[in-house]
Amino acid sequence: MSNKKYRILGLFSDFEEAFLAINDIKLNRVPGVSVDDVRLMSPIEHPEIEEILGERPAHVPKFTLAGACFGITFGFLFLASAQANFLVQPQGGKPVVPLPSNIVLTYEMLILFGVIFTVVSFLFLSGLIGGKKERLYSEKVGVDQIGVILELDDHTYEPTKALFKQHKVLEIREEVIK
Amino acid sequence: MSGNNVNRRDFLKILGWGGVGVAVAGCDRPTTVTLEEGKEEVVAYLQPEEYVIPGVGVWFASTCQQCPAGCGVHGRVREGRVLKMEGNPDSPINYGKLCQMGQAGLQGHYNPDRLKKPLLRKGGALTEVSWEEAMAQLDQKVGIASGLNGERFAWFTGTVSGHQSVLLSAHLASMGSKNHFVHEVINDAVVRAVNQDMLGEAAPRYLLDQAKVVLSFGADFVGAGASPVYFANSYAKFRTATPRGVLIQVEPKMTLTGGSADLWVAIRPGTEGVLALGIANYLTTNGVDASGLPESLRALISGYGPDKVSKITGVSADRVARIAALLKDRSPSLVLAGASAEGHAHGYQSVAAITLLNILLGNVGKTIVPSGASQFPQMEAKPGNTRDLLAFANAAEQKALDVVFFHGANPVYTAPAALGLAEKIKNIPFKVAFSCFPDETAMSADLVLPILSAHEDWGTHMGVYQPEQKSISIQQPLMEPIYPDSKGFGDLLLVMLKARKVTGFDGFEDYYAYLKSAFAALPASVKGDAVSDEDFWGKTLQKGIVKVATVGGSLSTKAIEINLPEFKEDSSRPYHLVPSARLGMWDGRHANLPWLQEAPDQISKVVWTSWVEVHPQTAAKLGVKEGDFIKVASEHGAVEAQVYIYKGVHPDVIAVPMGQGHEEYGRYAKGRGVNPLKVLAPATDAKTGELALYATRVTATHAGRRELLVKLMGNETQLGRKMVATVKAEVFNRTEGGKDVA
Amino acid sequence: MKHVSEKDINEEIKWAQINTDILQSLQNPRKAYWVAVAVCVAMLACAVVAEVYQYQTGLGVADLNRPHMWGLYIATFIFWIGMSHSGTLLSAILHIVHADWRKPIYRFAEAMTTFSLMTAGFFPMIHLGRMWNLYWVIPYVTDRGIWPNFRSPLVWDAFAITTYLTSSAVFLFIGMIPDLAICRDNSTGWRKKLYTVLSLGWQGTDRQWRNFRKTYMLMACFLIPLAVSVHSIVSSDFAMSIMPGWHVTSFPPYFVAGALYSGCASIITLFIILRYFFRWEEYMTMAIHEKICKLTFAIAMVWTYLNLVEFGATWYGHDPVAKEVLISKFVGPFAPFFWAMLFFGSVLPFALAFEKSRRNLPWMFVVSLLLNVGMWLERWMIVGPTLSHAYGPESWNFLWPSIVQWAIVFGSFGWFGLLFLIFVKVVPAVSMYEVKEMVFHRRREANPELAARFHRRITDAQSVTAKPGIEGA
Amino acid sequence: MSVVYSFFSGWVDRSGASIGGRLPGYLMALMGVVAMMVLAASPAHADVPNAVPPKGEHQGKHVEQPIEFPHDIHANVNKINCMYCHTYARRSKVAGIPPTSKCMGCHMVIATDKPRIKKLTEYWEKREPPRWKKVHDVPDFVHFTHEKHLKRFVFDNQGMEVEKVSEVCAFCHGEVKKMTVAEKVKPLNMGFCARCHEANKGPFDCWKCHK
Amino acid sequence: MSLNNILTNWSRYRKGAEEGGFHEYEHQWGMVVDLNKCIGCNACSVACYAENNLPVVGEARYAKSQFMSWMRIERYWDEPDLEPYQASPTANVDVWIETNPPAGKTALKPSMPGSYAEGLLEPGGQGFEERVGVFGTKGEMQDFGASFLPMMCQQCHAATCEPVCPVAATYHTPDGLNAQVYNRCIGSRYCSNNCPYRLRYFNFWSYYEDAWPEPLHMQLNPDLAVRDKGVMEKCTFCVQRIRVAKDEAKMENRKVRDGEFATACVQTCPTGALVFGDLQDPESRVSKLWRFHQVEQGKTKQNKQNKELRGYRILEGLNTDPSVMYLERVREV
Repeated sequence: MSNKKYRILGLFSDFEEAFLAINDIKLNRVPGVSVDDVRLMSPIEHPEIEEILGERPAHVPKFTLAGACFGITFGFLFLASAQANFLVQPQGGKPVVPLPSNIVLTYEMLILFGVIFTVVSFLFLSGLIGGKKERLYSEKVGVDQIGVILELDDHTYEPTKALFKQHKVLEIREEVIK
Repeated sequence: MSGNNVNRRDFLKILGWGGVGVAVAGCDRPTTVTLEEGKEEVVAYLQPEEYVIPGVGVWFASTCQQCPAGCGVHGRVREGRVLKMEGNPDSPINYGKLCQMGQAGLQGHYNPDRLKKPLLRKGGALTEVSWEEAMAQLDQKVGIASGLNGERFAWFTGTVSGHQSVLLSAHLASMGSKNHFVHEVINDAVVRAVNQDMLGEAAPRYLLDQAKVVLSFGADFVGAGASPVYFANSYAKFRTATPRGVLIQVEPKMTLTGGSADLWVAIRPGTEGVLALGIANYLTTNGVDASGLPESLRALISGYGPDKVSKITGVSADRVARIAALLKDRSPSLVLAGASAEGHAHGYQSVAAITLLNILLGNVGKTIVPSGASQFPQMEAKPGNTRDLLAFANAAEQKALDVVFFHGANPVYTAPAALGLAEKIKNIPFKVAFSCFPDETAMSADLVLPILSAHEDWGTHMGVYQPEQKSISIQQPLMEPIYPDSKGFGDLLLVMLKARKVTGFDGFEDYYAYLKSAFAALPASVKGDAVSDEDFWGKTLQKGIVKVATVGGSLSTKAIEINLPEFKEDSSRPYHLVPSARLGMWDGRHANLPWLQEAPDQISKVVWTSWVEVHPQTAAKLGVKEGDFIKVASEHGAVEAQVYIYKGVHPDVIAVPMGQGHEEYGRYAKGRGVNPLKVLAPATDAKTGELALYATRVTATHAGRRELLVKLMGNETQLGRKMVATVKAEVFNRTEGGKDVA
Repeated sequence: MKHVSEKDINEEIKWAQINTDILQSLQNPRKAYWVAVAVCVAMLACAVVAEVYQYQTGLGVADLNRPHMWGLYIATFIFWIGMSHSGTLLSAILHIVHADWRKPIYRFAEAMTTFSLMTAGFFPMIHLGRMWNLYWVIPYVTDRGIWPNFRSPLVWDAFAITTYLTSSAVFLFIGMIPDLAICRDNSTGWRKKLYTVLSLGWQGTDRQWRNFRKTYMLMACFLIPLAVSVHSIVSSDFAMSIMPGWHVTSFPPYFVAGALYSGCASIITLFIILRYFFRWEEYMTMAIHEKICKLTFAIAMVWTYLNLVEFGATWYGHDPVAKEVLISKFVGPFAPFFWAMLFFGSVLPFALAFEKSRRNLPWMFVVSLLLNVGMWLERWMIVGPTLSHAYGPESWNFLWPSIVQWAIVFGSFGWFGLLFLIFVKVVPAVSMYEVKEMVFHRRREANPELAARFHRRITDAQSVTAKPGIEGA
Repeated sequence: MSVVYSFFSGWVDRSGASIGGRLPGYLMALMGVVAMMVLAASPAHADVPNAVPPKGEHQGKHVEQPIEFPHDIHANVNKINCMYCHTYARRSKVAGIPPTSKCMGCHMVIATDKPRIKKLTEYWEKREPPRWKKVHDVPDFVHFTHEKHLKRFVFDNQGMEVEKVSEVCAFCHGEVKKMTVAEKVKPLNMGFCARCHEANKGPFDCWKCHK
Repeated sequence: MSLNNILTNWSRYRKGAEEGGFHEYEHQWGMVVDLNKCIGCNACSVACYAENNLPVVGEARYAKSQFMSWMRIERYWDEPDLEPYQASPTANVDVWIETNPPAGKTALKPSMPGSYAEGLLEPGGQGFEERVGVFGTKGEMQDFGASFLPMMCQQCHAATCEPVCPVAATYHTPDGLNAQVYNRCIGSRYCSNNCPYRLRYFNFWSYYEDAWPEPLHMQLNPDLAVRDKGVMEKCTFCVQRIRVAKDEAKMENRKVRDGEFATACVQTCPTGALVFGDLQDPESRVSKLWRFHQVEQGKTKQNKQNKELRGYRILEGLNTDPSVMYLERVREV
């Protein structure tokens, strides 16, 4: 038996069936195929699938927090140092570093950097920038079908296909990786 | 180094302005931020005087020529340009202060509409000619060869004084003429006549600061009066004295002085004399000794009881009594008469009645003191009047004049239309205007000679009102002539004198040389501690004034007969026209100065235009609102201007300010506003022959148009905000009386 | 109009149908579109001509004057800033509270946010005397050692607007990515290239969706306080000053309420326009329309209340000058505009309160426009009367804005319209994926047995004995 | 080239030319916060005690003057003090171009056969000063005072010899004594002024210079 | 240097916070305007035009209130019988303009005694309501003449214009002046909006283009810039004169002497109603006057020992802390 590796994409129009298929994988109906390897492609977001797939990590909030913290510290320090170095402003008997206005501006900086960090981290973490794209893609995912992607070897290739068919897969696309 | 400090005049060691090649440094213009090398030029002096330092201002003393008051000024000169005028602290007239007209003298000097070349009327139009041609023309008409009969020659000037006056008189003498018309619209000729008759001196001095109460019948002494800055200064002393002086102003239209009065009384025009007699009546019936007065006068006074006076003048009897009581209580007082009292057919009588109050109250000798004459009477100011204008119009009508020289007066503008002067002067074959500006008179002249501005010329002046210390004020150039083709008035006089081959003047190269020698010839008493003539001349230029001694002077009190006519209403023309004078526009001579056009009128706060002051009651009657155009028509013409409504005019009065309505006079003045003088009736004061400025009756009708009246104040009351707070005089006397705080 | 459906959306709609319906808006434009573009360009041209004239001549041509240093530019600036708040309301606030009826309409609202901010941003520039020096407001390091004055509310404005514009533009874009991918999949030629670039290679994988969901929620959380702070800061341009009628404590909430109000009103306008022109009755349903109208009415009442609070506080307050300003609004030269504002802002919204009136879309179109007129007047009534009647009686004045000001204000609507017209042809104005989500969830809600069956089958699958491999197949 | 950061001045290299002032604000400020502690102490100028000369270079262009005045001959060869001709510098805000009479004071007798002097004599005889082109110019809203700067750096400066005034002049005008007609070799912009004012503890009131 | 700046400025900040503001003034130029002496003659205003290169704007622009008079004389009429605000029921723009300015109708009394507005609104001053005195009658509107009020920049120490400028083009100098730096101004006009006295003037046009036709431009003062369109300007207390005087004093190693120089308006005032000087110099005329009238800086409401003294500052209740003290007008009533 040759040791080929395959990647298959099963397209389901019935979401229920697709989830059941994944559920079956989760239940180890196909030995050697772990539910952790399942990748989904869907037209909409399916939070409920996490029940089956399990919690997968999303690290965006951490970056958001980092951005907000950076915004707050940088914002205040930047303002304060700019004000303290503004050689004209301090002359009039008013506070050099006025807290009320700096709070307002620091707040804006907090949000700005929070947003920027969030978005940038999203673009990287979701693979939109720098990430590898799925080479198997069907435009139907953009319409109403759900795609399940699995990377298989010779042992699991056929059973998985069978599983998909059992769950009324509409179409299976595949490619040989190696 | 120096700059703004007028106390550092010791810096001006060498004065005068001879032979310096002056480069006019470029001005700072904002958009051209030229940083690139070689874009701008910088020109050094060729051979500067020691005190000329680029970038440092130097102050030169001179004399203000904006009105006849003759204030001493300092001009700040930098890089050959005169930049700013300040008062000369050594001047006994203005003590280092200056009014807005003096400040704006600069704009006359730098005026973009100044005449640049002589103009000669050729084929009906004035065309530019060379000085040679102009002088040849002049020589042809008035030279010895012309055979001009001196009696058919006249000078028509404004107030002249100093050496110009001397030269002018010499010129008249050389022509064999006595025709010198001296014309000023804003004058006190009637008061002078009354003073001459009752006090024995035409222009006694008024010690405003000595008076505890001043009752002014329309005398706008801090405004358009004889010497605004001098009296403003006295006013400050009067107001801060202990106890604080009280000012009561009685007039038909609120003047600038009236605006500062403690009590402003609106009076029916022409009844000032009645009010004065009413006050006299109160005084005599309340224990003031009137025994010195002739019986006829006492009878007259007793005839003006409170009710009658109140009925005629429109001032309540109670108020008359209180004013009189105040005058009686607080002595010494001072009673002044001004334009609104003078300007009637019975102006002389009214002023006499007013002056009588001074005699009754014993003010003569206390607040009215003899002025005397200066030791150089030939240099004293010849005060102008309007009688000369009428006489001139008459002479022109009779074709009695062949040649007239105009200087410092603009009769074509100031003469009422009823006089028909613009037509009548066409009877004069040759009219010469010595003028800086294309004013109405210059434009109707046959030869216009551009003269140097007041800041370019030499001269000497004596103010028309001389305080205790009499002085001659020197006028020296603050700048090289902007237009080289203009000549000094003194120089021209000298040239004409030389042309007439008058002895004594041929030795002088120019007017400067003449002045210098004239100063050298002054008596030693005037020269003070100067060691030489040159030293005296230097010191004179540095100080700007020469103090001269007073000769003689005494006052007598002579009550004259007063004959006030019955006050008559004129139902066909229900309103009195008040052509009010304003400090700023003066008689219209400053209408070409943009600063003064843009400086709001002190009372109405209107800018750039004429307006008609109307009492709210009258406005309601006429159905007009602020900004409506109203047509003010006399028998002799009509003017249309926008209405300004306030309570500072008598309900029977329509006040139109003088100064606008020029038909010529450059871009800032031409075609702006209206000239109330044009619609005046040519009535005169019966005694003096002065034009009765306030005697015109008019109708007023809504002209149907309406525009925004351009003025400063958005809302004219304080709306309860503490903008200007007011305290009672008693509080002032209690807290600050007698204290010299700072 | 008859009752179309009481459902927010027909959950039985086919998903492919959704794609087709929405994507048809991106087809080559019809003639009416080009007419609309031409009108907008013409309006914009007015503004450009006026602005060039003003730029070269000075602000005098705007007839601004000494008491009226600020005029329609600032009023319109606040108006546009205010309008931007609707997008945030729909996309962020309603997202957080899981009001899923927002889904068919939030996209254009969010676009409106961005575009109105882009319009608003012009006004401070136009308003400046020397706009070529605008960059001095930005704190950049220079060897001259000078900085902006961070105390100035105008600098706060600059910070706030920059932040808000960045955030809302990013938010709009992020939310659009899945739809852009659909566009990519359904287009050819240059459009394909464009959408390929824009969609950043979105494939709808679970990783992308997972991060997307987090990001979207976090952004929404940021945007809500941001939107509130932005309009509070704009209000502090006035509230921080010493002027009577501006120095008002209730200004920040008042401004925010006004902002939401005008935003909602313009959503109604655009809702009706889009529904009509793109025939999106299936998506922009009457039920949703009802909801926005009710929401708008509620906000209108909040706004009215805050108005009354302001009047009351001034009337019974300590500051007689502020009271004068208030009275001058009631009876002064601005009175017609003031009462028009109150009518449009507080009385007219009752048209939204009645079902019969609400369901008349042409009428609602007019009403929503008038509500916005009212809100624009509100901004003018904030700026104008205070300047006309401040402390110094000398400076009391009334000045009618010149044609230049009007032209620029007028043109700004053209600019906004142009941006919006481009938007509806370039990106789907209705979020396809979210409509699908909505349909999906609604369907499951409508048919509880579906969910039950699904769970049953999951349980069944687990109960089957685990067997390695599946025979057959 | 060692690059230092002064928070006030932005990134400057040792020659003082600002190299980083135009970078994005946030980035610069971020670096600024970190680099604030790293400050370069400039050594005092050798010839002028108690003074830190301003830093900055400018590539001036040659300006065609009516007479190609040789500063090098006057100031360098003949060692004439700058203030001999620019005599107003110590008394006025402007240094002033010397009046033509001052030139003629010497050149009535000295070097009268040189073409440039002949040209000068021509001007003198026409009684017309040459129209020089301005080389060192600041915008009209900048009011620079020579007087005060000379007081600070020359007359009130302990240990400063007046003979060496050209070193002080060179702060802003460069080594004029090595030029014929003057060329602008310093930027004379606000940054240039401000850096010098900071280094020499000059006043920092805007209204000192801008009115 | 930078760190040094930050540390000193922080220490200043601390000090400032505790003591109500850090002040390190070399001078505090101040003014006294005696309304008893002021006759409203406008000389000061024209002197200001001459000194400070103020453009003449012409009638059309004046009509739009776009004039540039740094020193203006306001003139108010007494209004003894202020009635409650009543506007025409047919109030509209025209009616307002017609009826309002000549007969201002507002007289709202502060509704709560002790509020800050109490000091702000004091109609008439001390005891001016009872006007039956030596003149007998209850005052008619114009009986007491006009109230003239010269208004120049009040050079407030707690200036409302300063904190709002986005680019710090207006700031407080060590001389205690409100500076306006033209070349820094970007023309946001917030400062003028926030000035309760409305004493800031904006260059709505390039006035210089037609205000000084040749040769009028030769009068322009080279000591200060001519302003182009788009910048705010205002009275500077003749900063160019201050500069010269301070420079001169410094060249002679002394302090500026009182009376050594004055602003253009003060120097020309015919009645001497204006006094200018250094409030930090206890011997200066202004200091003496301020002391005598028991007006102190840094107060919202003066706590005078003698309530009858005339000194007050305009709209003092707004806590702008102006450097110009006015002395109340005096009338014999």
